[in-house]
Amino acid sequence: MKRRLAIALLVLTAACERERRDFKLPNGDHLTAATQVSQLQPGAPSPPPVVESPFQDNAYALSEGKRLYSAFNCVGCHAQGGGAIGPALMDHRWIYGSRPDQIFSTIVQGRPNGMPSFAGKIPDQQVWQLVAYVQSMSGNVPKDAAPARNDDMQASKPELRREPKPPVQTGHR
Amino acid sequence: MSSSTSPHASFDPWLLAILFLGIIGAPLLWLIAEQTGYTLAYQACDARSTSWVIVPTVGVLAIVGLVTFVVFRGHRTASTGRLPLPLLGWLGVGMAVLMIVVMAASAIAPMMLSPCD
Amino acid sequence: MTTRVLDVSRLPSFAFGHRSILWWATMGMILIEGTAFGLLAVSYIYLKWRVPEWPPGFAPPDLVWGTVTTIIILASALPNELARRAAERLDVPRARLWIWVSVIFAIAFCVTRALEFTTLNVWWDSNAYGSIVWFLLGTHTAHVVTDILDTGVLSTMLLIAPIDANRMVDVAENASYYYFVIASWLPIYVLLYLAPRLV
Amino acid sequence: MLQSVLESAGIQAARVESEWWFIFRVTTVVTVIVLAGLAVAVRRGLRGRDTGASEQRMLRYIGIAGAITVVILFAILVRSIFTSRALASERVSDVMQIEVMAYQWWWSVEYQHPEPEQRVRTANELHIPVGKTVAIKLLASDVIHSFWVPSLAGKLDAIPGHEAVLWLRADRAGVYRGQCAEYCGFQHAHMAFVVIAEPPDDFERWIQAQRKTANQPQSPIEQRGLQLVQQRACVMCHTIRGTAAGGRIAPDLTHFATRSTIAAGTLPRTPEHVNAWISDPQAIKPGNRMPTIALAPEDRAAIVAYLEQLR
Amino acid sequence: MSLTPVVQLEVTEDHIASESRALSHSWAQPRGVMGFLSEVDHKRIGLRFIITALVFFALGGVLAALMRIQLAVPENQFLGPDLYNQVFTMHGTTMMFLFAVPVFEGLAIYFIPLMVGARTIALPRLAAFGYWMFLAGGVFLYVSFFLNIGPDNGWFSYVPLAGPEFAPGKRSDTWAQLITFTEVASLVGAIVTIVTIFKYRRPGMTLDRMPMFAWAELVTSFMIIFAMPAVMLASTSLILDRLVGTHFFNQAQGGDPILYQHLFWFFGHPEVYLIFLPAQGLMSTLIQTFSSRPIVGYVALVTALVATAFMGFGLWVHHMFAAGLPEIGTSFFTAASMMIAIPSGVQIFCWIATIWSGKVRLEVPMLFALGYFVIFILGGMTGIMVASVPLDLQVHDTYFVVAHLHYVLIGGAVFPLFGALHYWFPKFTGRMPSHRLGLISFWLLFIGFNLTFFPMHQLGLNGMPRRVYTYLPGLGWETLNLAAAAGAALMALGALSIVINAIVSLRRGEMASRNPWNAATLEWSTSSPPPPHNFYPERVIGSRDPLWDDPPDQPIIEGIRSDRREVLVTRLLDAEPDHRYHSPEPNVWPFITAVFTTIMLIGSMYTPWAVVWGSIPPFITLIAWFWPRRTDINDESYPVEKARPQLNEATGPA
Repeated sequence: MKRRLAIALLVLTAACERERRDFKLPNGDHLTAATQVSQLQPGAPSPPPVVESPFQDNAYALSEGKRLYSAFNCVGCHAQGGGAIGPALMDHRWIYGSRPDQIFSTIVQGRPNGMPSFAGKIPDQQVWQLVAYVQSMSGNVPKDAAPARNDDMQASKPELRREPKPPVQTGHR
Repeated sequence: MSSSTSPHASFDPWLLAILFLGIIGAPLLWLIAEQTGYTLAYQACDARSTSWVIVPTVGVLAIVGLVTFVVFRGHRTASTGRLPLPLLGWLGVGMAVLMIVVMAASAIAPMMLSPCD
Repeated sequence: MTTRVLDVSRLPSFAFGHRSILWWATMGMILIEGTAFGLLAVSYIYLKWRVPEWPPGFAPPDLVWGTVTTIIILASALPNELARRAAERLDVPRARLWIWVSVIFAIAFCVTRALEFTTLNVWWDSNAYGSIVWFLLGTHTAHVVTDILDTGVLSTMLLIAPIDANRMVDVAENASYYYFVIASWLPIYVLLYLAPRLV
Repeated sequence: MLQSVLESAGIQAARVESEWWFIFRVTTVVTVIVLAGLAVAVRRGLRGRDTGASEQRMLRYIGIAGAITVVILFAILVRSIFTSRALASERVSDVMQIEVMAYQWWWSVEYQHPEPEQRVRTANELHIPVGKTVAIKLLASDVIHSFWVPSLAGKLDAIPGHEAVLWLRADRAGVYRGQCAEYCGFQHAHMAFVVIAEPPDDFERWIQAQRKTANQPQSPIEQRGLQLVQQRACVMCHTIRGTAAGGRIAPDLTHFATRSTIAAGTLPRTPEHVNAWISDPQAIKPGNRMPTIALAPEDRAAIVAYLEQLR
Repeated sequence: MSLTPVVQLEVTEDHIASESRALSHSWAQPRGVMGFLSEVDHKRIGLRFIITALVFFALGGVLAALMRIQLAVPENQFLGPDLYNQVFTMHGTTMMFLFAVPVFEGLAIYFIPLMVGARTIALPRLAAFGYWMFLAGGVFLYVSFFLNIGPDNGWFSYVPLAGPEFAPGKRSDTWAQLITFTEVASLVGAIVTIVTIFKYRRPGMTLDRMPMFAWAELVTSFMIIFAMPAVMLASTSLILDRLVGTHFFNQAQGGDPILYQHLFWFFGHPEVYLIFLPAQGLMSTLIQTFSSRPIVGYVALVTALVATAFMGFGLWVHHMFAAGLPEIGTSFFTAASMMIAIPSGVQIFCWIATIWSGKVRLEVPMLFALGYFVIFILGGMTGIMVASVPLDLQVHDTYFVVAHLHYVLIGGAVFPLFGALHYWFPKFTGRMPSHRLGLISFWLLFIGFNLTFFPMHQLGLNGMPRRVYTYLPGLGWETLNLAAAAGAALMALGALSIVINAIVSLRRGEMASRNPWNAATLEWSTSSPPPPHNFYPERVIGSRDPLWDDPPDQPIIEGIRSDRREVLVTRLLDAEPDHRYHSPEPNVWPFITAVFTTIMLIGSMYTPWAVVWGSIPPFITLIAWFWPRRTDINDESYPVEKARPQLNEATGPA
């Protein structure tokens, strides 16, 4: 009986987390970007810091992320995730790391060959929403929180119907 | 066609049909007239003439008028028939007359308004 | 002291047709689902009427499997009618035979219906046309499947369960629901297959 | 600040107001008569004096009352159709076109003009010349909203995928407040706008001023403000013509200082309110689309100074 | 020689006593938890419907109080926008789907068999299944609400706000699934009511001798049957758009948000009429009893009911006048919306005539009926105002409409309902409700209602839109909203006093006789509360008001077996005896089917595959539900050859 209660509790908390809509989020660069530039380090390689994307299973933040993705014209280079000038975001290949903090630093610092730096231009809270949405484009967020289709032309399957693609660090397109 | 289970004969199907024509037929005719009028409103604007709406409405109004006359005759025989025929008779006449009033009301607006506003 | 008594003990304990309770319950279901199909058809026409070209940029569904399904559905009315007549004569072996035949017919047009889905030339999420076509066909298929399962259970009941007159009434009323499944298919067939080609 | 159906300032609202008073009087009289009849019936019923009344006679009275009801309803119906027809006659074609696009929780306003550079983009405020009919083309960019300024005309829904045109004419100069009337999400309550009806020459002066690009900041604090606006997050969403800010998903701030309210009619535009709004928009309109930006107080003061001089 | 002769027989006292005992035994309800779950006694199912619906009414009332507190002062911080949106949507959804329709269905399931003189309801297991689905839907909605997944897009949940793009998370799906639960419950209730009225009426009760409440429930049930499919399609296509990516309402891919509005309001407007039509039947019942004379204009009242039902289906576009549809098209609906006042007017005139020519006793139910007159007439007048397009464009989606809908729904349905609950309290419980407490609750509700909702007319005209979680100071709305908040407090006290009245009278109310109000309809001819088999001995009906006008020596109906649950099925028009039918025995499978259907429906919110795999358990439990058990077999026709002699009677056209 206890096990069933635990499962039920788990399901309930997941539901609460998915439906949270808090608008008053503190805004500051409290999560420092942790991308390692050099591979050299004394002693054994220290394990990568585990940074949880704060919004990856919050439905409201994911839908905000999807709205900002087109509002800030990310579609201009990444299209609807299939990629154009910019690399594809809905496939399993990642060039600069698929961890939430790595995506965060990619957006904030910008990347060579055209990815602009949005430091100071997009507040952190919205960057984390974009990070969560980018994760959902390759299906790596819980299905019940992922955004559904837009009221626009149907470019690709809505995020909640995409099969999760485990990320592969390829280092090139 | 009296069934042997009960002493009373079953009701005359034709009379029942006429009465139900009033009870159910008249309102259905009104609903159909309303639907066609609503859909043809777009056509009336395109063709710049409200006759697209007036003609079907008045046409169905005439049919309902005919239905009312038939139901009234049926009601006359039903009023002396076995229970519950009198009630069904009055119900048929009441519904048919009310539908005439509603359709007359619906016909006013298309006549007064211009096609496209 | 004696009082007047209306003695009803010699009345039958079952009845067929619109005198039976089950007929009215089935009629209720038919009215509900009939209204649902009517509104679906109106939505189809509403969406069709909004766009100049229908189906918008897609080929209309191929006629092959749709017509085959329609023929089988119409043909399946025969075993159904025979099952109903046998039931009303309380002729159990014949009723059992014809109800199983109608189950087989139903399974047959379920198979052709599956093939029909493959020839729709559109997915449910490509556009509003695809959505309403899949919704219409899907709803009717849901009715076909429930009717097969329902008739299948009834047929196995005739095989292994004790049979009294009420079972025969069930078989007879099941036929009337079956006629609704057939009757509701014809307008859908016209809407899905013929309307895009003719209008 | 007028926002009442019963204080009409435009021809459309005036016709509807007269229709309201007509139906109001008729229905009040009918209600009083029926309730009086009920009161008499209850009194006589309590004493039970008329238990012998013949059913036929009562049915005849009911028939007469029914007939009177039908006549009254027809009268109200015909009067309503007359009003509709009169309103329809106000829909003249070649008038000034204003395109109002409803967003989630604010209104973008664009004065149409054949040459693109003559077009004026502003937000949450409409200036219209007194006495002249204006056609407002209503569009919705996300969900269904409803454009409604009670003192001038009835409401009309802005539905995505549909184009609706609303004709307005203000007969008296004044400031008329309107509000979104179709539930559209968190801040449906604070999605107001203001219609300012002014004499035609004032209107011309206003629209000429709106066509110019943003004027250059003079004092060092205003220049610091302009620099900050172009460096920080404002550029991602707002447009200030003549500067690097070109985002189109938020109100156009080129002539911000000419507007009387901020945040879609929620607060009067004073430096303190603008400062409070920039520091924490979620406190004023929780759930709205403007994020809170980490800004030092003096930077915020510089931005406010710059915005206040955008005449 | 007919099969149902009227003979002179010796009917001794002990024959009646032994038959009653046998009937009580064969109709008894099994004890214990299994007995509770396999309930088929229509009185228990009906009572459960009513009590559960009243609990949801209380919950809806609490939500309304929260809203009024938030709106009492401008820019109030009591509820944030997100919570307020959930609260007002839950208030609307609870009141419309979990209270208004089910409470009248509960009254129908309880009283229609009693009023038409039947021993039970037709298809009792289906009615039990309907109740469990209703209960499951209500619990599902409120658990979701407390998990912050409560719907937040209004009780009609317009697209695209409730669509895939602008309603993240599962809130909108919760609303759509709740519609599935409650529509199954109300459709089942409708079929059950129609079949009972058509086929179970006691011999002698031809159609024109049926009580008015039965007419109202019959007409309402037909409206449910034709209205519910529209909301089935609206909610199903909404949830398909959200979960599977179809494009019914996506204007960029050929869909249209207006299609959703048409589909919803084709159901929406008949829904509000099927809420207050049963109340019109209650009004006729209360006024007839407390004017102690048969209702005046029986035929006119029946015609008015049928007319309101049909015309209810032709008005729905008056909810969409502001959507910019062509004027000529909407003028049809203006005309129909105004003409529907004719049937309501005729009904009011008939009731006034009945009161005029009757001997009126101002009991509490009569007071509630008079409250109906005052409030419903005002609601009807504002209804005519919003029927005119130009005026509706000014007041649509404002507090004027909120005032109108509460006047017609609370005035039109809740006041007659409270009057009827007071009127039938002795029949439910066997004890008389307290007159004094009844008076207190009536006046609290009446004054509180008008204080709450009359100012809203002015608020609407002053430009206050509907569903705003707060408003700015300085627009002249403050005092009116404060008055509404005070009125809401009074109404809460009124509702509380009704609960107190029920609890107090349950324990200390004086014992009720068979017919405490000296009413005319059949439910007052049996004991209060009625025995499991409702009536014995059953007398043939002789007139429209059996307890007043029937001669005492009407023939007794004998011959229906008392050793099993048997009912007499009669013909539709003239209620001539047709055949005897074995009413289904208590069975737990409807409950289990409801449980598995609930699991399937909730699962289908998270993955479409839940519909495929989730439908297997309900199919299996349905087989168990219908599989003939030993007790279900009709021994007069088993084996089938025994039924051969009855065959030609059974298949005759009748």
